[in-house]
Amino acid sequence: MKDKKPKNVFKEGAISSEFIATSIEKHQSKTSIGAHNIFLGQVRADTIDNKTVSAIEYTAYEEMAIAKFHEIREAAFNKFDLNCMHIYHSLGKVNVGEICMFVFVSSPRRKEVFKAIEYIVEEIKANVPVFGKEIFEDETHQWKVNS
Amino acid sequence: MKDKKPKNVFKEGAISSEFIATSIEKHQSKTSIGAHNIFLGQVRADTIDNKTVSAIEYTAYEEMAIAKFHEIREAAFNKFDLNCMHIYHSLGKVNVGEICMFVFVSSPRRKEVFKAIEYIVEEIKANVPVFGKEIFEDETHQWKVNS
Amino acid sequence: MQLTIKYFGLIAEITKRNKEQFEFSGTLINEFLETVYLKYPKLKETHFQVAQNNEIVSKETIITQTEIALLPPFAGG
Amino acid sequence: MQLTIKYFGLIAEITKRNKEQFEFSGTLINEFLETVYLKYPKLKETHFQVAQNNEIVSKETIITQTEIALLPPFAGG
Repeated sequence: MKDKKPKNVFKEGAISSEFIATSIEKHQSKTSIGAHNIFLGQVRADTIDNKTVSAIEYTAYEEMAIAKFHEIREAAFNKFDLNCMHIYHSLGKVNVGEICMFVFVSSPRRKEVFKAIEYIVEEIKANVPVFGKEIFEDETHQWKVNS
Repeated sequence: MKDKKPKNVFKEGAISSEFIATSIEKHQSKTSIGAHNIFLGQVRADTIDNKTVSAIEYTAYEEMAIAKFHEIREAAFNKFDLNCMHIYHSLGKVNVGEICMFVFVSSPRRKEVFKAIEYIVEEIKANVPVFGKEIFEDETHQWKVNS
Repeated sequence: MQLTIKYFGLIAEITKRNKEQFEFSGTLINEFLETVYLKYPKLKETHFQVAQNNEIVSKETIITQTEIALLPPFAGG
Repeated sequence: MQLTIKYFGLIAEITKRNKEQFEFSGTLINEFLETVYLKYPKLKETHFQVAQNNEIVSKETIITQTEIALLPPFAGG
């Protein structure tokens, strides 16, 4: 289901497992799909200089981010044989152990979903202006940088 | 969470989205995880000689299949830096649009989950003795062969 | 010796059973299959692999177990 | 011309605001940044990229829009 209008992929706070389940369920009527691949980013309790991350607070240059998500979406539909593609990213505070990104691709055949999911996730990491403030348990913070 | 005892990965009938959601939720207490990757196999309504598949009935040489799933699991833990890995496969009848396989890997880092999920799914397709009877809408059938 | 042979999928459809026992006094998988083909000539034209001790084995393998399985193409996932 | 400049993440922390307006009569991003550095010298030692019209642009780019954004390293996903 390809569409041309940029979607807002941002969601306030963590992405719940119920939301993911509902999204999976919606695809059961699409009977030309044979394979789904789902990537989930989860906030890690990293320890830096003896301080442990308790949450990440996400912000974005939303206008540019939405344009970039749209470009990535269009490029992925052109490169891979996909039935559908969904991308969601959190804004605001996401606690450790919670889901901050949900990428979902579906195709008639499995080979396509493996290539597509990696492409999309890497493109998001590299090109979408989302910023993450890692908040430590003692309320201090540092700014996350994607590796 | 590596373990040495072969698990029974088979489930009777389709794998529900609620089951997948519960599985995701259980990982939220594992705060060293940064990335999950989930592969779902969905039964496709293929049309062959004007007849459309309405369900697949899965059977397996269970004893050998469980041994093979265990080997794949051990090999994946050795090859990739994974926190956990879960594999579920349906037995019995799964209707078109329903989920027949659920593979779930988690790692501190995303690069590992992409490699791991593809490795595991390809190994299952090639080496696990599961058989699929594609049942057409007119009640005739043919035997599925993995490509 | 008495061998249990298991059939799956298309193979079980041809043999019309999931398993049965054969009396066998030979050594190799190949020799045993000749006995099976006598009963089910159609299997000769059917593609399958043979498993012994949870492993796919070649037809030149020596039979060491009392259970042998005939496996049609896999369709998991 | 009047330019709106947007700050994000670490950059906004340094400037203590999310956006502001500057009067600017030059041509290139580089020249404009000199004006910004006068107000926020700390930005000189801070890594950021500049976006114009939703694209990352080099500092030798001609300013064609009235909105410019200073973006610290990305951390999405």
